[in-house]
Amino acid sequence: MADLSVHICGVDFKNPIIPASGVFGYGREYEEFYDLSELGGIATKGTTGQKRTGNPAPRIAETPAGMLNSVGLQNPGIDYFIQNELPYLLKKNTVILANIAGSTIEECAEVAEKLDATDVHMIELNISCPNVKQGGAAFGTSCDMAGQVTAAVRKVTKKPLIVKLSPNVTSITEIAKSVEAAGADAVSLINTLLGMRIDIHTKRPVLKNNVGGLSGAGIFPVAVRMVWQTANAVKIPVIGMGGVTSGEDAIELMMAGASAVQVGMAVFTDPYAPVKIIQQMNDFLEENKIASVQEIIGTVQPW
Amino acid sequence: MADLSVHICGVDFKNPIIPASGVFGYGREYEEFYDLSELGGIATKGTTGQKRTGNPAPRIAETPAGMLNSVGLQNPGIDYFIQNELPYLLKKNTVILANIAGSTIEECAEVAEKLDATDVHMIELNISCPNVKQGGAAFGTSCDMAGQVTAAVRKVTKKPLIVKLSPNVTSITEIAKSVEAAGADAVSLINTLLGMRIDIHTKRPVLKNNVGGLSGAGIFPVAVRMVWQTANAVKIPVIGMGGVTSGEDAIELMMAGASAVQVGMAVFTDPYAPVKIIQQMNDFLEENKIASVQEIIGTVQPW
Amino acid sequence: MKYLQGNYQIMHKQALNRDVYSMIMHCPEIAELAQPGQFVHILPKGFSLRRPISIAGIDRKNGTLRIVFVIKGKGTQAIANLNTGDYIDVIAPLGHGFTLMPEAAHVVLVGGGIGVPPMLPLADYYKDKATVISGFRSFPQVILQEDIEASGARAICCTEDGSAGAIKGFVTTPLEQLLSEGADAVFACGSLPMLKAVTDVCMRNHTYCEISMEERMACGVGACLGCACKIKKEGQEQFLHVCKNGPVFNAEEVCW
Amino acid sequence: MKYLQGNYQIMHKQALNRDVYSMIMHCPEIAELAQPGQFVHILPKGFSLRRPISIAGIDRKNGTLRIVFVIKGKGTQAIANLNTGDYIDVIAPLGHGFTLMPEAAHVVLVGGGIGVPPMLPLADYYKDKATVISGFRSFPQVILQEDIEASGARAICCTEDGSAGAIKGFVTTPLEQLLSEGADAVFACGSLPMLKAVTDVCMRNHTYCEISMEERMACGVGACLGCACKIKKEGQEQFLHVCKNGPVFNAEEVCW
Ligand SMILES: Cc1cc2nc3c(=O)[nH]c(=O)nc-3n(C[C@H](O)[C@H](O)[C@H](O)COP(=O)(O)OP(=O)(O)OC[C@H]3O[C@@H](n4cnc5c(N)ncnc54)[C@H](O)[C@@H]3O)c2cc1C
Ligand SMILES: Cc1cc2nc3c(=O)[nH]c(=O)nc-3n(C[C@H](O)[C@H](O)[C@H](O)COP(=O)(O)OP(=O)(O)OC[C@H]3O[C@@H](n4cnc5c(N)ncnc54)[C@H](O)[C@@H]3O)c2cc1C
Ligand SMILES: Cc1cc2nc3c(=O)[nH]c(=O)nc-3n(C[C@H](O)[C@H](O)[C@H](O)COP(=O)(O)O)c2cc1C
Ligand SMILES: Cc1cc2nc3c(=O)[nH]c(=O)nc-3n(C[C@H](O)[C@H](O)[C@H](O)COP(=O)(O)O)c2cc1C
Ligand code: FES
Ligand code: FES
Repeated sequence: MADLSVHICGVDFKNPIIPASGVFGYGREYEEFYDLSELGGIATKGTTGQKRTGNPAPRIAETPAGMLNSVGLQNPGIDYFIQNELPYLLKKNTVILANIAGSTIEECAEVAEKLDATDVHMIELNISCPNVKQGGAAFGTSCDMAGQVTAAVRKVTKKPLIVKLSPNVTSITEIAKSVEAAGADAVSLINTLLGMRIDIHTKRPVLKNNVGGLSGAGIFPVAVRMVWQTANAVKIPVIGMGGVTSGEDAIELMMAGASAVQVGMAVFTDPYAPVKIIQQMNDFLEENKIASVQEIIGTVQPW
Repeated sequence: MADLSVHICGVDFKNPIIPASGVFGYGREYEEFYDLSELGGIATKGTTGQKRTGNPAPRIAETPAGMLNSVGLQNPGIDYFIQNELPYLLKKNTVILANIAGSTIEECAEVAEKLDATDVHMIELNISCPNVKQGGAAFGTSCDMAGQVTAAVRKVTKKPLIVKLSPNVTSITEIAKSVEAAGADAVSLINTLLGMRIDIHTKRPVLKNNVGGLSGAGIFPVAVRMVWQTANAVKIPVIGMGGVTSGEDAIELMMAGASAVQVGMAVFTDPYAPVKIIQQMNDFLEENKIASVQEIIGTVQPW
Repeated sequence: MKYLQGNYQIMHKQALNRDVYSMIMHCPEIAELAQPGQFVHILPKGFSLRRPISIAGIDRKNGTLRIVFVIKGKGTQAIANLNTGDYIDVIAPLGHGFTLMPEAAHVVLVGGGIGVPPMLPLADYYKDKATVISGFRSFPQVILQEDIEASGARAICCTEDGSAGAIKGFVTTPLEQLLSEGADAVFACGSLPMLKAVTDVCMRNHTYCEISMEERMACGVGACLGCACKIKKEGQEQFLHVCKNGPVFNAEEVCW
Repeated sequence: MKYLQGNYQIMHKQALNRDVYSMIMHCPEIAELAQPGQFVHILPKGFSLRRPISIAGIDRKNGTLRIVFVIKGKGTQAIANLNTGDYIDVIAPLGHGFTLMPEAAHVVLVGGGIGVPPMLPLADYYKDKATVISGFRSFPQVILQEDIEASGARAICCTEDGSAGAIKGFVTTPLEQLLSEGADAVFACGSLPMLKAVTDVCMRNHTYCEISMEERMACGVGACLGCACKIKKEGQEQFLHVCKNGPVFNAEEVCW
């Protein structure tokens, strides 16, 4: 057994694999399949100040080697989360990343402040959800706004703060540097690419929201590139994601510079994907006689 | 037989399908398979002022539902193109789009000026090649630069001028509006997304250029979204591309707002892809009793 | 709720007509748990999203489940290409099924087209206490009438053009008739317009009605919130999820 | 250059060892055109890029081509999963093959590992005027020695560990020996280090040498400029393309 543990912002992960925010709910549904303690961590569904109903359906569209979603930030609100979901999750012996979002800087700060008073391990501030009209995406696509919202959240919490970045930008490294300067302890990337599908028989967009977020294997090369660029641009740790479906993919993202890896829609194809990926990473390390997964982080040798 | 003809910037296309720049060379290799006159048009390999050798190999990497390339702008230079390739192409009874690029505004203008003196039908100015370090991509990711290079080329040619846009931007509509204002007669999109793959056994990027352009079915949803957004933002025609592999895909891009469709890497999977796509478009139109393909352009009904 | 993921062998495959296939798979653990109205979430090979298909038969003795599906796109085409002996990747049983009413004297099951198959497990449960109204476009689409009769339920078949079955027209005609004679409940599956019409008839006749809804799904287990469906509970509209809270909903609570 | 795309039937499939497969496909039009050193560009089902595989046998009489390949990744695995009777999607014959020298008295063919198969059509051409040196890591990797002997050529087999063949060590040892005795030309295919070593030996012995190169490909026909290979012609370095100008190049002109 290779040593799979990683350490990010002072938090110990038993392995680097974390189901990504939005695909895993609060973990309950996947407990039917395996013990949540097998996971390095869990990123919870994005939580906002108040309960939100999300976008109308259809919210899901299939695409080649991927999917679009326009769930939006459907969630029961931070108070409900803290009372009814978090205590349960915190018993699961895995790192909990509370993913948060908001339409305004104030909302993000309010949610973070409430979490600061809990035992949650890390806060993942999503400034990149493309499915919320009132500002969500705007935070993630402007250096200035990204910095401001990060600073506001930083002010109200001592928890390790991960800022989750949007790939729908000209320069992800500029945004990353700006949230680093504003006090982020880590960045996670990539969120979904903005995409669209049209049903040619009805001439209607498949998604009721018209556009949605593209995830899945098809975007993996974009994730590798952005993780590599970002890891070279900032000093804080990078958590990588986007299209990971195998242990090899996870290894590749870590070589590109990720300190841990989130697994998103692969969970839909195979609910066991996260635990299989952990096993496959171990197999790769053993075969290549690498004692600890930490040895591979950022080891890509560019030409 | 449905009427497949389209008309863009005063140029008549017998059908909307055009093999994309860079995948079809100057057409000779595909003449072994079919008559080039079956195609709506041909976009030729990007041509620069002087001969260029391109990037070192490996230049190709496979990705899920797509590929990366880092060919760079390998080409024999504009003079050679005009003397040795163009006359041959112009005999083929199809619309020729001369794709051009350059490291400087002056180079782009010089190449365009030389083409202006030929019988080529259209000029496609690529401001988006991600594989050339000296500026190519910078043109495409800044509104200001995109406008400047478009204006400079506009000044030296009366040929219909298509500007080919990069998807690696925060707002493709801003760039589109800026090249429209600078005198572009049409825009084409999308060029490739910037991506990367790493060989985890050697820890080396698969591409010698480290990063490359992602194309193929995986990026199709991004293409649909950008074509839709751009067609709604500008008054000039939009030529769509990015991951088209079937007649249905081409119909979908046209419903999103494209007046014609380019077919890129699908040609590698199946050299007959462009002619099969033309046939499939015809079949769809006939089955749905649509007399002319022009009737479907931009007909998507957003929710 | 308890469900499993596994690769299960196809024991039997049959084409019911040009586009509709019936398959029986050997999955004893799942058959043990399955309830009428639940569904299986099938991964066609090479795809990244699964396809939800209703359970059309539960045989606990033989440890098998049956599904009946129409080829709609590439995913169902890929499933239809599987043959007896092949393995099929499913997560099941999923969702909240139809309410089983052991005390009921007479229930009406209404299926439209490919909505007929999920009525079979209900017919097997209610037997001669059930009347199954099936509606189809035309003769070539008619399926499963012998299976309904074999369950002991009464079968009423309608076709829009009268080319088959006792009734020319929509399922609502015999439904009105039956409800006027009295029924404890109606259970329905079919197209949205049909479900809406059935709900209207039931509400007018003050008959309890449950309907099976469809929505595009990702996870199938209630985690991704993809399959939202607007439901009115205690006067409040909210997004519930077809895969977990449904697919079967109280017809009165659905916001159309 | 003339080439075709089509789906051709596999007439014969054989495992040469755990990872290496031989397949014979019926494609008369292509067999008619094929030359030693050319390749076929195969589309594994479900992939978007084709895989280049050298032609390992040309049988014009029976209208067949042979390929021999090792399972390297997912694409070659998918091809290896095909069976006799299945169809395989190929574009062929592609590329510029080895120079055929009808006047030559003695040529040496050098294959390393999976570089041995492309030597077979040359052995069939040169027959007893050819000596084929094959190099392998160890006994389990040794392939095609009977085929070489059946062609009439002389077969010299080397293994690095001496576990099989007449020679323990690298192909360059017998090659030095043969060249010192005189040969009109050397044709080689194998790993880059092997090709480099063979080229060095040939240049030192002033023997004309052609080598078959590999590069990652997209189109396979010379259109996309993907498979660049640096070649020095008349003192000038330039990027030529493995799929069109090669895969066979004059060894002296290759820039390593
Ligand atoms: C709870 C439930 C039970 C169902 N039971 C049956 C059944 O018993 N028999 C049967 O034939 N069909 C049933 N369906 C519909 C079936 O899921 C779709 O026909 C199927 O997913 C289409 O997949 P495709 O790849 O062939 O079509 P495509 O149109 O290519 O599918 C593209 C995407 O859209 C989704 N999709 C398309 N249509 C539907 C739909 N109507 N509902 C949900 N997702 C859809 C697909 O799952 C896929 O993700 C059921 C749907 C639901 C939600
Ligand atoms: C002209 C030519 C002739 C060849 N002849 C043979 C032969 O006769 N027998 C044989 O076993 N192999 C041969 N090869 C190598 C063979 O093409 C690769 O082993 C194969 O493409 C690997 O595909 P994969 O999907 O299994 O591996 P993966 O590593 O999963 O492939 C990923 C991508 O890299 C490409 N790739 C990987 N390795 C190579 C390589 N060495 N050369 C070119 N592309 C590569 C693949 O085509 C694919 O696009 C030849 C290569 C060339 C260029
Ligand atoms: C259905 C769905 C819902 C998502 N919801 C959220 C969310 O609430 N907050 C967030 O930060 N990211 C959300 N994401 C984005 C994922 O966390 C992840 O960044 C993205 O899907 C890319 O990873 P993948 O390709 O592995 O899926 C969601 C993704 C999906 C598919
Ligand atoms: C090998 C290769 C070379 C390319 N070269 C050029 C080029 O020279 N100029 C250009 O404008 N686009 C070039 N492109 C981009 C394509 O024209 C097209 O915009 C892109 O591939 C997306 O379409 P696709 O997904 O259908 O391939 C190239 C693409 C590929 C795959
Ligand atoms: S499909 Fe994920 S919640 Fe229903
Ligand atoms: S692979 Fe396209 S030029 Fe060789």
